[in-house]
Amino acid sequence: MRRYSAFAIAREAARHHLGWERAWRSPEPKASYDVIIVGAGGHGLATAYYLGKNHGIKNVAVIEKGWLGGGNTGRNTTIIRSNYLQDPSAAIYEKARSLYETLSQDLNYNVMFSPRGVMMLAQTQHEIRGYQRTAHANALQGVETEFISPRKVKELCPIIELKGPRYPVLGALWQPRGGTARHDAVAWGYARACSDMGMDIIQQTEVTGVRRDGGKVVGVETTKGYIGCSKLGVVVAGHSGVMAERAGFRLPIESVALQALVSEPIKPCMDVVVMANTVHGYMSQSDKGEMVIGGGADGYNNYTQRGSFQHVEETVRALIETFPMISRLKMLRWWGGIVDMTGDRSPIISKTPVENMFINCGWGTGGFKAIPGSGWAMAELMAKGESPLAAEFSMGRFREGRFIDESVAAGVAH
Amino acid sequence: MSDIAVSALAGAAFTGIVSVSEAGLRGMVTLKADLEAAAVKKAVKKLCGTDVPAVRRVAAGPEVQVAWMAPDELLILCDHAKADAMVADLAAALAGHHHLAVNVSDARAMFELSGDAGAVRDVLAKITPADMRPDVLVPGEMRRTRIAQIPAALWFETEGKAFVICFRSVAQYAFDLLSTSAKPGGEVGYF
Amino acid sequence: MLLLTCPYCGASVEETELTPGGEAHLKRYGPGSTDQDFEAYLFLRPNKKGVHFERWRHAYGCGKWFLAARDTATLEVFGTYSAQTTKPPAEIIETIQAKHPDWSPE
Amino acid sequence: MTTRLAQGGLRIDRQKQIEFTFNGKRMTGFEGDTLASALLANGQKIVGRSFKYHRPRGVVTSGAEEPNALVNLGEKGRFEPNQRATTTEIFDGLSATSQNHWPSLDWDIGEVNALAARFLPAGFYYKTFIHPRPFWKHVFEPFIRQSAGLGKAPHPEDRDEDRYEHFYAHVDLVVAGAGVAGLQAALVAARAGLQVLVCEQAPRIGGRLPVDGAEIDGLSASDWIAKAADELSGYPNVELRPRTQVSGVYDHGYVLAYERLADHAPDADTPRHRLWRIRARHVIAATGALERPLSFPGNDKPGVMLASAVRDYVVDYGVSVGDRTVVVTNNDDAYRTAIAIKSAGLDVPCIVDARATAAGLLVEEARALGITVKTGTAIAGVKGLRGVVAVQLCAQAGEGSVTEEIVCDAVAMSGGWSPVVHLWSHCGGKLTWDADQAFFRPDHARPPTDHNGAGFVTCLGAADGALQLQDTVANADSVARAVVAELGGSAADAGSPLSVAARPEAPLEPIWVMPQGAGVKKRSKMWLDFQNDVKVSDVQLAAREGFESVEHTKRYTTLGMATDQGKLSNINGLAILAQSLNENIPRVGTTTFRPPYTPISMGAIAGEARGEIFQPLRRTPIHAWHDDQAAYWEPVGHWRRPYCYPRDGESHSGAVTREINATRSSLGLLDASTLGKIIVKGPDAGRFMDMLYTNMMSSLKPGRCRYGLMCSENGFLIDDGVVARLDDDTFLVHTTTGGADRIHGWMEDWLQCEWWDWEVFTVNVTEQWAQIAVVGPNARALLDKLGSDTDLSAEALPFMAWTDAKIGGFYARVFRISFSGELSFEVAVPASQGRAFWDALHAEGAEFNATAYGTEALHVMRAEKGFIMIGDETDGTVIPQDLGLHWAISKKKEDYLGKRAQSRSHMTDPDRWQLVGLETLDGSVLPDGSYALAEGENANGQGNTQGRVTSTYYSPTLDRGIAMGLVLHGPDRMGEVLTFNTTKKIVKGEKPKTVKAKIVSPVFYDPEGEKQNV
Ligand SMILES: Cc1cc2nc3c(=O)[nH]c(=O)nc-3n(C[C@H](O)[C@H](O)[C@H](O)COP(=O)(O)OP(=O)(O)OC[C@H]3O[C@@H](n4cnc5c(N)ncnc54)[C@H](O)[C@@H]3O)c2cc1C
Ligand SMILES: NC(=O)c1ccc[n+]([C@@H]2O[C@H](COP(=O)([O-])OP(=O)(O)OC[C@H]3O[C@@H](n4cnc5c(N)ncnc54)[C@H](O)[C@@H]3O)[C@@H](O)[C@H]2O)c1
Ligand SMILES: Cc1cc2nc3c(=O)[nH]c(=O)nc-3n(C[C@H](O)[C@H](O)[C@H](O)COP(=O)(O)O)c2cc1C
Ligand SMILES: [Zn+2]
Repeated sequence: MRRYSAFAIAREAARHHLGWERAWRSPEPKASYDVIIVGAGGHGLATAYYLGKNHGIKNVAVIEKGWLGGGNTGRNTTIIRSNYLQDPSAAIYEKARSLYETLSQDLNYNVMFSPRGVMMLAQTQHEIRGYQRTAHANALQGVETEFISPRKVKELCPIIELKGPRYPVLGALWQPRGGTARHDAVAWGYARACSDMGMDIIQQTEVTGVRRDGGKVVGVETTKGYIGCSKLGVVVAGHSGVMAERAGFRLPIESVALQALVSEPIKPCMDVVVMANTVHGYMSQSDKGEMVIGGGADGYNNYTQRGSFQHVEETVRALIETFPMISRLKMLRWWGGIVDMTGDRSPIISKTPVENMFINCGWGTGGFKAIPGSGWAMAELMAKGESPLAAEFSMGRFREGRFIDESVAAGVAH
Repeated sequence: MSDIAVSALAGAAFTGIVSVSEAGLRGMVTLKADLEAAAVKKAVKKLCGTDVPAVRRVAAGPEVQVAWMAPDELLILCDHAKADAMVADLAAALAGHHHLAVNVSDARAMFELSGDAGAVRDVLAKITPADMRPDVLVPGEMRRTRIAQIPAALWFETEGKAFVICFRSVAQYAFDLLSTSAKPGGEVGYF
Repeated sequence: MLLLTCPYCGASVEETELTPGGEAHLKRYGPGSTDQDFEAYLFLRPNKKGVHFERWRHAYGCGKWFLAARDTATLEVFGTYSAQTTKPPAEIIETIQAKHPDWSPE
Repeated sequence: MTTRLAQGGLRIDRQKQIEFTFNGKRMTGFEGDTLASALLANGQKIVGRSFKYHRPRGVVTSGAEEPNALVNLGEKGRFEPNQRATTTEIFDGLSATSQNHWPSLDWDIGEVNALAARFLPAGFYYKTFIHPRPFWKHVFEPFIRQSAGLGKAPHPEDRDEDRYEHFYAHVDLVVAGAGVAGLQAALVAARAGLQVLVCEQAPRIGGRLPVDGAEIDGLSASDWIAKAADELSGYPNVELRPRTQVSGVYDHGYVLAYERLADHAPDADTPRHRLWRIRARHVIAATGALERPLSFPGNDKPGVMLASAVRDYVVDYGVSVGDRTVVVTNNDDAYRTAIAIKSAGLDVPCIVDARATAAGLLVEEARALGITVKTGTAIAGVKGLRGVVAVQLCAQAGEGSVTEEIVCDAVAMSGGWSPVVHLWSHCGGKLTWDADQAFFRPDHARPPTDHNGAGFVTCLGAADGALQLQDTVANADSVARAVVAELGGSAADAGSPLSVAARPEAPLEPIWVMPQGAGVKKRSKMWLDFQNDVKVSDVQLAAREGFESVEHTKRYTTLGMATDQGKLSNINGLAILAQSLNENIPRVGTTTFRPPYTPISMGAIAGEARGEIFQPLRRTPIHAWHDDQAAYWEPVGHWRRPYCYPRDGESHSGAVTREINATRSSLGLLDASTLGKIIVKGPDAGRFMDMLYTNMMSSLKPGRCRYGLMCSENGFLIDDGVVARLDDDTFLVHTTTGGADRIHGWMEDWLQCEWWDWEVFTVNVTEQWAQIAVVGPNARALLDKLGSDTDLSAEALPFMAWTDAKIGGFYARVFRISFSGELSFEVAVPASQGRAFWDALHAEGAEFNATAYGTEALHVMRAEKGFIMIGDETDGTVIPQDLGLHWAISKKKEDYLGKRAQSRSHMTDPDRWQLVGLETLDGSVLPDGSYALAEGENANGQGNTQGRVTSTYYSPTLDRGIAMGLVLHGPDRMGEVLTFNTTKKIVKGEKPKTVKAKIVSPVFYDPEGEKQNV
């Protein structure tokens, strides 16, 4: 792989950029692989990447029914933070966040990780207590976070209306090294690196079945025919239920639409990410200038990538209350994604009832931030059969009643 | 001591595209029972002077109105001072018959909208997803729905005269909402 | 934005007047049931891409729960019916099969 | 030079002059002008700067598809960035400034980007700015952000001065677009008696017809339109709304339309925007077609415009875009522009027609007017920096060697037309590629489907690919009849088809690059996306690098992601992509069409919900009194409860302390009206209550109260409260403030969906009652003083009993329950008398120093007493067993909601943390939510813990900090001292600060209950 750099660009400029090579190959599938990953979203590609990088497993295919990165990875509001309450969550999200810090260098691809800071506004006494609890937990979890005063909030984000009137801002939980990244670039950077390791990324190919032999996975049926494998990792987010059915089991997951929207681009006016959970809205500004806004999830099962208007209405209403200056901005585009919601709203990284078949799903509304950590843990689980980061996220927890509930500290999952 | 009883907004009023006014205290009794049961039909007839209304209808007796709320629920509208008596009478009339009758007068607020027939529908259509077409929500039919962010029951007594019932705690919100919706300059001229 | 007909009011109402209630026809498992059955009852869902039976409450209306048969891939609604049933009624099944001949209830 | 012509201009009223400013410069226009036409009339050629290279940009279209002419509009509370000049009607006092440049529109530093363009190809930023690491955040990103973005951000402290509203409409048919097709469709539907809502985004109906002209039913274009409008206005079943854009089509026939009421008249006292939320049985998209640019080198220079736009400016606005305009085209329609220009007395040096031959009536007419037509010809380059001064011609077939140079100051280009299929596609309608006419049109076999599984959107007229007027009209008429028939209207009454006299046109020839053989140098000067600066070479680069999916290309190059959403650029772009991949266009496909059709204001989306009515605020009957006392509010759900009542100069904690001391020493009053109250009645009520609560409720005697716990089916505590048995088959359930509606819904859920054969009715009577807690040693004294018709003595009404009573003349229900540990009566009176009763209590209570207390005093007092609080001790992960509430969990019942769940391995785990009391050794107050440290770290390197604080307060009664918490094996470790962390922020190298606390009983005050039982 020819490395990217300013010099490379200068060199190419001289020949009108005719010399750039493909970012990733698009090969025909081989008869079989050591490992097949289903789903070329961030989590699937990261899993493949760390299988190769950390465990030397490179005879890997990543099979994608559409275009790589076109799932939720390609349609999320890119908030990255790790100040979660529960130990297992904080561990994997912080692992991910710290990997993001150096991801551009690791991948030689600028994923534009921007640790501009994330704040979650406290607008009720209950939220204050919840966030102070989180802050205490984070201190022990090694996550840098802090409960800040309204004054500091206004300093960091001048466009906020502190006085409410309905819900005055009483403080905020602030993670200075949280931020955003260029979502597409994360998928592309991993894909390029995987391809460079000799892995096959096979797009426009749907996995339609899981072939088993005595409870053991031996390969997958696809729209391009049968492909063998000794281990299978299913990382298909919203379609996890569909894939589980094809493998003969059920998951504690329901797929619903989650929406987002962007305003027309304007000059920089917001340097941090703000989440206002009392009124249900969050916003940040992309490098291109749009205000990136996340809406709520629908309450009904849906595979259409279109959501219901009232969630957008509620979100925009909430954000105008929080950031009155957006009232005269315009919504440019509005879309949805299919998110995989588990029974406790926490992810699953787990073995499955089918031997040698692993699943990574349930990231729901908040898995973009987890991509590197999740890939790291999933790869370790698939390579070694266990991973400390993944241990608590096994499917078994639902049977034992051992939940990982993040909603408790007035937190949301994004 | 109903003399010291006050409604949520003490009759607040606003006039814009249409006039909006809080209708003051109104007696309201929720009756839950099997509406098919003869005993219930009889009791309603006797105490309200009207038959059990058909689905979504409001039946008007001499002093009392009876609104269909659900397959097993009626709302009886009467004089505020007579609500407790109404409950007692129902209890007596339905003794031994499974039912629940309770005074909910003070849990509610009621508003009257009056003015040009079309304008009243316009004002409501700004805040409710319910179909306000005159041939759909005909006078005498009650629609339980939402106005903006709160539950409400709407019905037209006649064209140009509508009532809105909501919970007492949000009476101020409902009033502000209706007034905003009726604010001059916001004429729609659709209905 | 979904539009469903409440079988009790007979009114066709929009999603914002309803609250969704998840999978329909779940069999409750109480004390004495196995861990498997209990887990399945509380958590494991078919989560079908296609025909789906679900619960809705006419929360802003008559307050009644009702059930709907809906296609989660097209959002087509095959019908709504009483919540006091343990399985989809025959006419609903017919309607579905008219559209999807190869479909059959589990 | 662009200028106003001496006469002409269908839309403008030359009698009505209007003054406005652009970049501070005073200009004038006429009523009917758009800001774009007025700017052109004032000779303003450059109106903005492009996004990436900051290239000078001029007006390129005359409508919603405009990518270039975006301005900052208005000031202060009326300021708005990125306003499209081509759809902004001017009004007196309008002030606009151009965007995305520094220091000025004409001299923009950012233009260096243009010089460096060669080093800034698509996606360059992914390939660089990688080292050194901190530079991205601190150097590169700020720079990129500054040069990106378009309009100015509104000032943080400015507040929108306008109001907005919604409107719900239910109709048979929505017709989007009132061009000839839409009007004809509306007429057909109206005559057939359907309820029709016609939405036209423009201020004027008629679409392209008035400008293009034609004879319909023997009438001139304008006359026919007037006649149609007149007939429509006669139908009660038809509503026609100008300035109303159908902005999105959604599932189940949901349609959003965006009505701009006041943008053109800001001083009118009307809402600025009205968002229509429509339920339609069917949607007709008569949205027309949009003209495409041609990709020739320099096609982005100010002065290069769409041919239809040039025509519109001349005919509609009487504006000339240049004295000498070269028309370049691959189709006949553009000849109309040449003819229009010529007829306006302006010069057309030549028509550059890429087609090998040009014949047909329009061509003849142009030639007859003396216009030279150069066929097989292309534009090889455009001369001029800030505007066109000449074009260089070449053979379309070749690589672009210049054959001649033509002096001109404007270029009118037409690459053909694309039907506006957005509304068809929003909800999943599929498209098919029409190779002859070179555009995507609706695939009638695959429409978007509604709740019945039936197609519910139909495109007609140009939107259906019927471009030439006679086809447009025929298509509109027949398709409309079919739709009407489907909707049950009678096509018989639909009136007779229209007769059109129009001139047939020769087919166009698809031209994607001009000249066909252009080398990379030229291709890097051919603009596809004028706003985002995406060029032919960029799309080809994306293809080369493997971004083969059109969705990848879009995201890699940002093609079509600008504020115009690629209305001009997408088709050209994907044609180029297809070429580079040797794919055919339909296989490459389009990107996803998403609403809104054009951007809509956030204000309109929020509608009326701002300020006071942002959200409902629930008020108790006593709310106003709290307000008068300047209560410090605490939001609880949509309620607002007094947290405390600070007096002048009093701190919140000071107030809380005073309230507690007054209550414990004499008398406190609490407005507890928000507590949930639900009546549960019926033969099976007892049985039902036993399922709802963990403890036995069926055994409760009428007249008595019992505290109970509710769990979710998943085992976790969800609510608690006191149950009173009213009579044999009636219970009154008290829930938490937040719980009332939730728990009532929960009850109905079980009754309707699981135990529907049980005879139980429930009613939520929360708001029927004002409930007031009369608390403290003098509580009974006060009630006695008010006078009660019922004996309230300890004997007659012992702790945990209730009775009806008449107190001070108020009909009341009195509960002997206590959440504070004091002698306490909770008295419920009808809400309508709540305020009066509250006032009476204060009046009579004065001698006892009756003191109103708020939620914080309530919380402290319950904590002193060791009572748990839902939301503090519980957080959704806590089961009653964790809280030492075994006494409230019936062993006798074989079932209750949550029982099965509580037998799962993790819930019976003896290592679950248990509730205890905590006392710091130094008397200080433990920090909220702090954790008890344990030895070592877990597998992920996180510090181990053995417990946490669930609630913690300063107790005025004990004058020290008290707390409750969940601790590993807590109850067995009384007296043990734990270490809690007090730092909420980790500082590298620093070890967390801590405080020591002893494990004690959670009951800090009056453990024997001597005070409450008196
Ligand atoms: C609107 C929205 C906003 C969000 N905001 C945030 C945020 O701010 N921060 C955050 O951290 N997270 C956020 N999320 C969540 C985040 O986007 C997801 O958790 C994350 O992207 C999931 O990545 P993934 O790789 O698991 O799934 P995806 O990116 O969806 O990848 C799954 C892939 O599997 C493919 N696939 C499915 N079935 C098959 C099959 N049978 N065969 C082959 N391929 C198949 C799909 O095509 C898809 O490409 C948001 C999500 C949405 C929708
Ligand atoms: N000869 C050609 O090559 C050619 C090409 C294109 C168009 N035309 C001419 O264009 C006309 C086509 O007639 P038509 O009625 O189909 O299209 P039209 O362009 O005349 O009218 C479409 C109307 O829809 C409105 N509109 C578009 N999107 C909208 C939305 N989302 N909401 C509300 N309004 C919206 C537009 O403002 C316009 O008024 C004919 O006069 C035809 O001759 C000719
Ligand atoms: C962070 C972020 C920023 C975006 N910014 C833009 C934008 O500036 N312009 C645009 O047209 N779309 C923007 N989009 C939306 C995408 O165009 C697209 O709608 C989204 O990725 C979903 O894909 P789909 O609409 O093709 O289904 C953005 C999306 C994300 C996640
Ligand atoms: Zn109903």
